[in-house]
Amino acid sequence: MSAWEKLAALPRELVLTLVLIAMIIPTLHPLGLPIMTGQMAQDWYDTVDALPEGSVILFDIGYGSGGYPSLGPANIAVFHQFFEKDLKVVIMATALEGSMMYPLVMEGVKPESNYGAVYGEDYVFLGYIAGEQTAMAGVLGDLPALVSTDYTGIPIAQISILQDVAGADDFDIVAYLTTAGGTSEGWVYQAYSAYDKDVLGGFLSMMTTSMKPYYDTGQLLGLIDGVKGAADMEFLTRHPGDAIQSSDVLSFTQTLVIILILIGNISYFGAKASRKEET
Amino acid sequence: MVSSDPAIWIAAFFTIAATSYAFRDNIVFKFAENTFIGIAAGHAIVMGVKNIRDYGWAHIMNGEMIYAVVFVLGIMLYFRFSREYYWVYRYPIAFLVGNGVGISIRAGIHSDFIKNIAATASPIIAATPLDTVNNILIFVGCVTALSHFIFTYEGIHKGTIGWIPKVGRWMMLLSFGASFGNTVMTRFGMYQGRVLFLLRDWLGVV
Amino acid sequence: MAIFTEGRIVPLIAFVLAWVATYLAIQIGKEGKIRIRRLPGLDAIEEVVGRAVETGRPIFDIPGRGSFTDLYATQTIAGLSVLSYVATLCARLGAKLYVPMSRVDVLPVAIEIVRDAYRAEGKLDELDVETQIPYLSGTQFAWASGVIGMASRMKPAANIMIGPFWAESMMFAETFHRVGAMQVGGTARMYQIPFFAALCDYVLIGEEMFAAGAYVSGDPNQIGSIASQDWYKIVAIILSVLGMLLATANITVISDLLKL
Amino acid sequence: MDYKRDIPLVITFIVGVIAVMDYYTTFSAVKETFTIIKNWGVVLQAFALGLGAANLFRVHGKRISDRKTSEWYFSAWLLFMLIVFVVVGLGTGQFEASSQYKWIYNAIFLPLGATMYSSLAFYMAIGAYKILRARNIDSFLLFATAILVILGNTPIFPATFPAFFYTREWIFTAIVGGAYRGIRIGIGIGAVVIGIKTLIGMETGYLGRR
Repeated sequence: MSAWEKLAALPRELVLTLVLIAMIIPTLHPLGLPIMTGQMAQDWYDTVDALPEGSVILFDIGYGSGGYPSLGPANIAVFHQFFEKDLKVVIMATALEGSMMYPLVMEGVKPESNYGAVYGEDYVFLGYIAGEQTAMAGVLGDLPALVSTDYTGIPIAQISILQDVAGADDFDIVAYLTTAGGTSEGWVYQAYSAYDKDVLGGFLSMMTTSMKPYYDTGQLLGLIDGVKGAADMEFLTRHPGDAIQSSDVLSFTQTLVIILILIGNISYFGAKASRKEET
Repeated sequence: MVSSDPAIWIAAFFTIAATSYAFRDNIVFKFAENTFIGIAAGHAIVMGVKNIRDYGWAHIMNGEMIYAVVFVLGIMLYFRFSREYYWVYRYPIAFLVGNGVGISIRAGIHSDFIKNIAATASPIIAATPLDTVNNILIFVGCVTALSHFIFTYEGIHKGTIGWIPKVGRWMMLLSFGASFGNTVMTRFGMYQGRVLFLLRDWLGVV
Repeated sequence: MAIFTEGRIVPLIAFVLAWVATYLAIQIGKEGKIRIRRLPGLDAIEEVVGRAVETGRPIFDIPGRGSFTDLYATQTIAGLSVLSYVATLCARLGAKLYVPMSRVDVLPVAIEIVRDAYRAEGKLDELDVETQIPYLSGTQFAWASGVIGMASRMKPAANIMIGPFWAESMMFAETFHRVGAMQVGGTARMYQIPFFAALCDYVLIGEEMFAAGAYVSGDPNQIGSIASQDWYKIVAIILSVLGMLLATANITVISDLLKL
Repeated sequence: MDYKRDIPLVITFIVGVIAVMDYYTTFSAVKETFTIIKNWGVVLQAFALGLGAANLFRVHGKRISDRKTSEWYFSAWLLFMLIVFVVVGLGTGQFEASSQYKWIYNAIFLPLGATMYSSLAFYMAIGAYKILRARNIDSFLLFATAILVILGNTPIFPATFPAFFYTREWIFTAIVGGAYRGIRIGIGIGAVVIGIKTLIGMETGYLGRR
């Protein structure tokens, strides 16, 4: 093995330890670097900001524990904006673990103490509804025909926010955060295409590229690009949280990745050049 | 202050156990993995039963007896595991597939096909030179990428116009690079949540 | 009251025509009048199987981790069509084939496909199903580490992975690259293509894998649906180009039409 | 007519066509029927949620009774955890809203779910530098945008040179926006054609073995 090749064969344990260090240092000593907000998150913020007070929003929790580190902070940030604007929020979950995410998010938002919001009047949680796109079409098509209680079993007749909500026509906007491919396209199909609703979507960063055509064609009015979009939303809503803290860590870990990629390429071309010299 | 909450300690154990696989396969990871699979399936059952009660049984209690049919169909699903009566399972699955396919393709042709063509078939000259350049690139990227996926007209990939699908391939590779970059961010951004949990909630050093 | 929903006339026409086109294309396909472009990756497979025989190294074919009942069933089927082709080549030329499996419902089908290929070449006695088509595990990472272990031990000459892949795509691409295998990767799961594109010698992007599957299987049903999609793509290109030109000249006839 | 195969195909066709008609036409009878179909779909999907567990019982039950390897301890543990979670969920009558259920979820399920997927970050670190090499024109193109996007995604670089941020935004606007639109059109039409073939019974993989 030439010296060049040795350079590329860094021991696995060394790389992993470096990554861990790059994660721990900025967590202990945050840098507080400035956030440059992307246009996609800005559009989400502006769309919600332009809604009149009392508008009804349908929100879907389409992620579970796997997506929580990225989308949980985003969810908390967008809820801050909803409640600050006095919007009425009807929350549902198309993800199996969505109803476990709901209490975690609400613990971060505290709508009662922070905004004086009242459960049942200002927001309601319908719980997990199976069937992905079928559930979306069901809620948008005829909500009372499908749902009879909220997630704790209170009949919808006793929930004041749902008295005027029978289906798609009564929602002013639909918003969702998801890690699932079927859900990400599903809301565009079921809310935008089928009912011409305004739609906002948030995804893992790795899904952003394939969802971007919907944003470019106006089928999604705003888009949250994973942990980066979450940091943007925390910044825009002035509620800094875990995502902005993650940004500092990204600075360290991704710089490490760039250095490793450069080492990999230098060793590759070095080995190639030295082989040429030999022959 | 290190947490004194047993739930946090258990969570910390499972966080470390699940991470340990990155270093090497080990018995603690296997334990964590089997716990995960079991508990995930348990959660699915609990949510399933709740949904059956809320969206099925509630209708029957309201006197809509036609919903009894879906209970029969639901039980028929479990014939999947029978060698002899496997065909019974096909009835409910046929219902699910028909509904699932119908509900997605009816709108797909609008959202994926027509809306995207309409957006491409728009003026290329924009207010600023940069936007015009961007419009040209978007147009070229869309049309050439599409041409790359034409398989039954070999002429497109050869001769004088053979460069068109080739450009499409290059544009796609450039886009996949962007996708790669964002995937890197997804993974690191996600694990950061766990580091934060360990240092803040468990060890209390942040 | 109108019968049809407002603003959905063009989608409806496009939808009905897709129905007709699919039917027509399959009929034409049955008459054998449609030819699918041969993809470079397929030629490479033939070459590398020959080379594997000379060097005595095995060939790996991984049809992914999808099943027949999930969303990715069509990708699994395309992967199995290619498996049939690879198995035939391996049987004919005498290269040792390994197909590590992860789905219980796909396993028997894969075994049957490989067996058929060996039988057709009269080499059934050279096939050892238990070791060559092993069921490693149903869980993602257990299966993935099993495959990686096999690859590191056997140092295959080639790895053909066509089908639905998840996070394991990066691990596979990297491992097989390290042991010096020529790789043909293909998936329609878009998130995973970057990893294949970076390390595989040939990559089948999205629909290319369906075309490859249709090409090697010669199934008129598959060929027909490729052809009908081609017609739609050509229409899309024509509408885009014409529409862009007209719209730039301030004639909005095509964009108006698409709004109907 | 073969009741084992043909009736399911007819069911798929009828249900699918009603879904399509609900979208394109304004007949109220269709709308009402489809509301029932949707509601049934939700319940049926809920029933299907137990299939995974049933399969686990089958596979791991066999492993426990065979006791061929030491793996059977794990199988027993897996089924034990499954049963415990179900008993806690159903026993309280409050399902996922009960505090005991939330406790188990937050202590065990949440950390495992969050870590299992995100620990891929370590593979990313090990893999990325071996994968991302400008070996030929294809991998060079991939390499070029990947590096630029990673630089734009790493807050420390845009904070020093804002150009990194704008480059990343531009790549997403002009490059990703175009190529992925082409890909999206292709995926869309592919899904429609396969969907139509499924509805008319030319794609029958979902029916399973004969």
